Amino acid sequence: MTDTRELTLCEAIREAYIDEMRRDERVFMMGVSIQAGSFPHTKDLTPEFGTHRVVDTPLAEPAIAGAAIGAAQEGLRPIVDFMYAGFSYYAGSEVFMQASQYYFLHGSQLPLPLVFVGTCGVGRRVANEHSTLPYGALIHHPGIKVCMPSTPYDAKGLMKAAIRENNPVFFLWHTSMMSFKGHVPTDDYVVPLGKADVKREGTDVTVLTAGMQVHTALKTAEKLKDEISIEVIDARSFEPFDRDALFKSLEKTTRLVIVDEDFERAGFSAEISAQVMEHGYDLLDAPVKRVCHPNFPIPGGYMDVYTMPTVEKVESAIRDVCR
Amino acid sequence: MTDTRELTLCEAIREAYIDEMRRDERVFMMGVSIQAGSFPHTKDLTPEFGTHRVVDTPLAEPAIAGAAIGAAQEGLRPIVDFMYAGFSYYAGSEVFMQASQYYFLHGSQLPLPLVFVGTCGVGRRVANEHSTLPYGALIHHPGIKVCMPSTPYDAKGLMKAAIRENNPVFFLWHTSMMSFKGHVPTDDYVVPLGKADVKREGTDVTVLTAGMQVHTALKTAEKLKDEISIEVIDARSFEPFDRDALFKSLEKTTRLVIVDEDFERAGFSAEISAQVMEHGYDLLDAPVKRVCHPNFPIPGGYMDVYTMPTVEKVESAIRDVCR
Amino acid sequence: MQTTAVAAASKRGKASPLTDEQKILLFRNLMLAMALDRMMMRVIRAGRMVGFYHEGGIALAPGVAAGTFLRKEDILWPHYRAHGLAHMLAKGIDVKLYVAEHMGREAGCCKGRSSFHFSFPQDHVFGLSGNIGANFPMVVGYGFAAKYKKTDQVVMNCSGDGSYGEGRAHEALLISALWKLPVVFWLENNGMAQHSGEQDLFPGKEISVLAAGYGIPAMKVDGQDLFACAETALAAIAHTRSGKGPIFIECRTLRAQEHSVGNLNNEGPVKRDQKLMDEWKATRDPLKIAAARLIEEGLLTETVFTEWQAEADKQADAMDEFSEASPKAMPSVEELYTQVYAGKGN
Amino acid sequence: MQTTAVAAASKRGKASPLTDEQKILLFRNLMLAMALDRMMMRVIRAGRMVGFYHEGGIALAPGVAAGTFLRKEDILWPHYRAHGLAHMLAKGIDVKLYVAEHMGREAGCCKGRSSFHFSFPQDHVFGLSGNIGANFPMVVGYGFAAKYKKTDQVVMNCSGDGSYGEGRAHEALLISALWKLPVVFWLENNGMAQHSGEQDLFPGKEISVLAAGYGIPAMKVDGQDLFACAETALAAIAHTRSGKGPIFIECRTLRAQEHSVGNLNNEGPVKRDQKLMDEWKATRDPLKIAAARLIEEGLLTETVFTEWQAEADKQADAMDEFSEASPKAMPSVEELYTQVYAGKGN
Ligand SMILES: Cc1ncc(C[n+]2csc(CCOP(=O)(O)OP(=O)(O)O)c2C)c(N)n1
Ligand SMILES: Cc1ncc(C[n+]2csc(CCOP(=O)(O)OP(=O)(O)O)c2C)c(N)n1
Ligand SMILES: [Mg+2]
Ligand SMILES: [Mg+2]
Repeated sequence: MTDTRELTLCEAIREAYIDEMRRDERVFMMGVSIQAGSFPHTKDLTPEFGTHRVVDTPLAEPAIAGAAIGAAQEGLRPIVDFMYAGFSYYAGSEVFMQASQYYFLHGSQLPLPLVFVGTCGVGRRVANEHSTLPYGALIHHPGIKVCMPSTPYDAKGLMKAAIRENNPVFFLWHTSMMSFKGHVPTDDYVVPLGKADVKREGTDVTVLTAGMQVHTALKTAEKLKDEISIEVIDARSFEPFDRDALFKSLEKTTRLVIVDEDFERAGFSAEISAQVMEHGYDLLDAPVKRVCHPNFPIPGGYMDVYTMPTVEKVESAIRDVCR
Repeated sequence: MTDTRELTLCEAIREAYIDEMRRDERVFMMGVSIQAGSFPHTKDLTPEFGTHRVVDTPLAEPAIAGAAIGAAQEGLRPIVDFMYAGFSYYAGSEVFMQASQYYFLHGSQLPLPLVFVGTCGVGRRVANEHSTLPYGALIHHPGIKVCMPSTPYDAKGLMKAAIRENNPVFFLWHTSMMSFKGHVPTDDYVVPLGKADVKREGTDVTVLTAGMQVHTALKTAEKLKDEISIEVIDARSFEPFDRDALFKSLEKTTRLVIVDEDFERAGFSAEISAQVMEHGYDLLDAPVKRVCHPNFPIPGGYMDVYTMPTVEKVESAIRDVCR
Repeated sequence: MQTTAVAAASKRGKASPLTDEQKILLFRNLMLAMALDRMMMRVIRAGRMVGFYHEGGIALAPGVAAGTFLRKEDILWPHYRAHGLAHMLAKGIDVKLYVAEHMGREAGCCKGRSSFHFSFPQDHVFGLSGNIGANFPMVVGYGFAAKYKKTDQVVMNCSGDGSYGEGRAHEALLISALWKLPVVFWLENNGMAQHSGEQDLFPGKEISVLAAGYGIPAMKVDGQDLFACAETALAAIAHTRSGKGPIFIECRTLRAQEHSVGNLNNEGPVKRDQKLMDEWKATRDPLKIAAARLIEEGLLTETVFTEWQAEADKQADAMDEFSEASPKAMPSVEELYTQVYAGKGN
Repeated sequence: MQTTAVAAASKRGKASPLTDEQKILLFRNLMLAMALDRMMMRVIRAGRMVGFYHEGGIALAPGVAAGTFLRKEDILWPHYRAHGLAHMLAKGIDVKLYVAEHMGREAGCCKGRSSFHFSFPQDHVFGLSGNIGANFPMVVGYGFAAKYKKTDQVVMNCSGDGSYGEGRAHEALLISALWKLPVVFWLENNGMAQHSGEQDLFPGKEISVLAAGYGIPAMKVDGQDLFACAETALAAIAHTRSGKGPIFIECRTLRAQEHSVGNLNNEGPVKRDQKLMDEWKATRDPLKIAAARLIEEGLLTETVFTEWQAEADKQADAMDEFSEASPKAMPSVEELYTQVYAGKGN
């Protein structure tokens, strides 16, 4: 049996960094103000690893994103922290087109092991760039893997998998979960990219979600437990997506609600709905429902109570598919 | 009756520019090497409009995209030509987040009338940045309208609508259609954004598509005409999308194939499939099928014959939904 | 291609081009700006603000100077520090609407939905952005529009040293110089960006040396000296308004507190020296420096200072009260859906 | 912060640091580069190329100079003009595999799928990109990796004047200077970007003046003078290899033909002067200039020139034949799907 302790989500990510930087000299990190720790996951890493492995950069997202590609091509394993994932849009070409496409376009010869990191999420009332969850946009562009944890356990395991991965990975974490606590083993483990996790078993309806919204789904399941048996699947990675896990669940439940904090239009949920349409039509007893951010920019102020997925909205979608 | 002549797609766009620049002093254009005309739609505009209205810029996509926003805020109506739409990824933040979101975020006070223009499309064997069709990514980000013509008639009408529109519009055109000819009226007309067009009527299957792929769909319909009656709907705008037109067609045909040259995952087709799932489930007699670019980067070389939607692939999808 | 180091104007005494009225206006603007900054700090500490606040502290003289001489039709992009309140009030903008915006109120200048990424279009102020450096592409558009429309509008483009890391800064400098756009590149250099010190941000000490590469004239000024900043602003505005193209101003200022409320205050892995920051507050406070000068010149007494200070605090508090009195903006999703696109074009 | 205008070395005659062997190597590299350029033009005109080709013409001396003295482990980002063939063959890369790539063949260096956005990872050449200016962020990574791994690798970062419009250039200059990265910013300035002339691209004439803003030393050189370029390359490589940080080299060269095959040849709305371009070809051809010098120095005769020329043309033709002999790369969608991700990490 492995020891576990309670860690926050950021502490868990930080532990992954420490483990992997100890294991592998080629791993290093860059970002704006990461040495101090603009977020706690990079705090106090320089005493052990030095400022040459935990590198503060000027504000220049295209350059640091491209530097990750260049350094990876020269044999290193970079982690580039954008701070807020929304800042990575400055490096739109490097992230969406170059990092993701060079391996394939260059004849699938030279692996590009690199990790982009960014925090995101609605609910802190700070609007657009400080909220945008870029996974819908990211997965549209082939060649980059994308994940987001819902627990400290998954955070550490996914980050370790991302760092060991031989392909670009965008690791997202939800800002509101910075201090979420959970048990994390001290022993080495990874949470493989592309493996979903059943966070709660159920038989009537499947709720597919990820990140912070796993908790909304779990709360809803708890609330409705005497009425409807809800299975909550945490996608954990958006790409590769674990369709097998989803379809296995649908075979049992025949009903699906997708809860997605990102913009609804042409996002992750749309893709999964389309896949179910194409490959799982006969499994369904009701059309798939999406609960997403509405198709307008993420406002600041107090409007998030209406724009985020909530227990009420998820409940109503569940009742719809059960009708 | 209005006079028409045969014009190429680029000539039709150019005519829209001329009309609208004559109508409205606030309309101007910027881009890299547009005065010479890196493509014919901007050729020889300076004799009439001067180099102050048809402005060559340094290579600096973020700046010219942002300049469009700034100039629009100061009361002008900019057209910014990115040459290839893939180059606009350098301005990821300006295009996906700023142009699209400022109107809403700033309290819906100040309209942002601006047009981004870019050519795109698979099939010229020039790979990624010179091929990428960004409409899937664009429509994921709320606040920007996106259109692509399939004929010179639509090109002129959509461009005129885009220039007169009080919101950001990304106008895409397919590079392979540069010299496509078609009848274009001399009289003033617009093709409204958000209005699809039935390019061929049919009763058995609906094929929804846009741009160059309208012609693939039409060829397929012609090929199968003695067997299957195919209705071809040209979306023309991806956002706003004309769902009414689609559902009207589905009421008749009950079967849908979407043909989409952009990446399949989390793109336009996924969204439409999900919408049909949610709002048109009962209309369907078979699951929706997508024929898209596979989920890998757009290769150069001769592989496009396998990666583009073709008559064969569309036919096979049609036969699938008719089974 | 000239780099002029402007001698701190305050040393030139009566030779200053500033009138007494202008000095007093500047001084009272700074007083109000600092009062507002304190009020905003109280509001965020009390948990009544939505979103961030980045304290201005003793770094507000450049902003006041940048704003005070602008005309209504001049375009201002305020530095995001202290959320541009100093710049905007100096330009004559009714900033209580922006205070309300920070509190997510219906009375907010953007209906409470912008967080602090607001806009006052009627005043030719179009934002702040969540992405630092977003100003640079936009000012190219403002400058272009001014030339295109043949107005003599000036674009006052304020931002920090951190923002000059972004490539977008280069693009704006280059295009502004190439097209001779009326843009003042007003750099408020506090030697810090978030938790990084200047040694991690720029290879030299003076960012204004970049300007020479584009043929843009540059001036440096002590950002703690309100009147020196103001004289430089006057010169910069006159330069650009006369059609001579862009100009680059580097105001050297200080960050005497953490980056934003509730944050660390490090330079890289090292905690910043609190004693030094306290010393700055004691000796480099621009309001105190300006007050001493005005007293010396017979334009101010201790009594008047106290009176004005009380007035400024009252004004600031009134803005808080105004905001609190307005309901929290909470339109429904249905209503928000009607707000995505502007209506009919032309 | 020095800007040294290097006197054209050819004028210094025997004082050149180049050995006779080096001169001959450079000369033959240029000869082959120009032969390849002609061959590529024939191939694209015959409709046998997939994608674009951008003729090098009389602008290939800087590329040859940039490549010739690099070690295998040095990183080269070739200028995209003439698709970097000059740079790469000079570095000793087997460019026939890249010729085959242009023809979409299985023998292509990237399995025929990269269009011209290729890579030779084993030779430390990682591309060209469809987006001009994509080199700048990447070279930061190469330079960083060299320092991190404590190698003495040099990064030769070649691109055109157009690319220096992009903000990414600023970011690379800034960070390279800040971190003292071993990057040579090798600018091949032909005063044109696509159909725009330099008056529409940069406010001054010399882009290298930018370097001073970052404290990066800069040199200028006549890009038609192969040996002058080579001497400058040697100096630049020595500078960066010794740990002194980045250096900026501006080679002034000429575009004597249209931007890319089948394109207009305008400067803005105006057609470029064909007579002037013909004159350049007659009087400013770097191969003719270098040949005259070698003949003067007794290192070359007309006969040998003709012999070598024939050899170069034969080599070029052989690359075409090699490529034509390889099957068109047409893997199925199923096969391509297996190529998106690299296998197991570590
Ligand atoms: C594109 C982008 N990168 C990083 C950040 C995070 N960030 C916010 S303010 C700031 C520091 C900016 O420094 P500076 O421009 O010098 O202004 P100062 O805070 O020193 O007044 C940083 C790094 C951001 N908001 N946007
Ligand atoms: C980001 C981007 N913008 C525009 C283009 C179109 N384009 C291709 S080459 C070129 C000219 C580049 O000029 P320069 O760097 O000076 O090289 P030259 O062709 O003069 O050798 C342009 C504008 C592009 N490929 N990428
Ligand atoms: Mg600063
Ligand atoms: Mg050039």
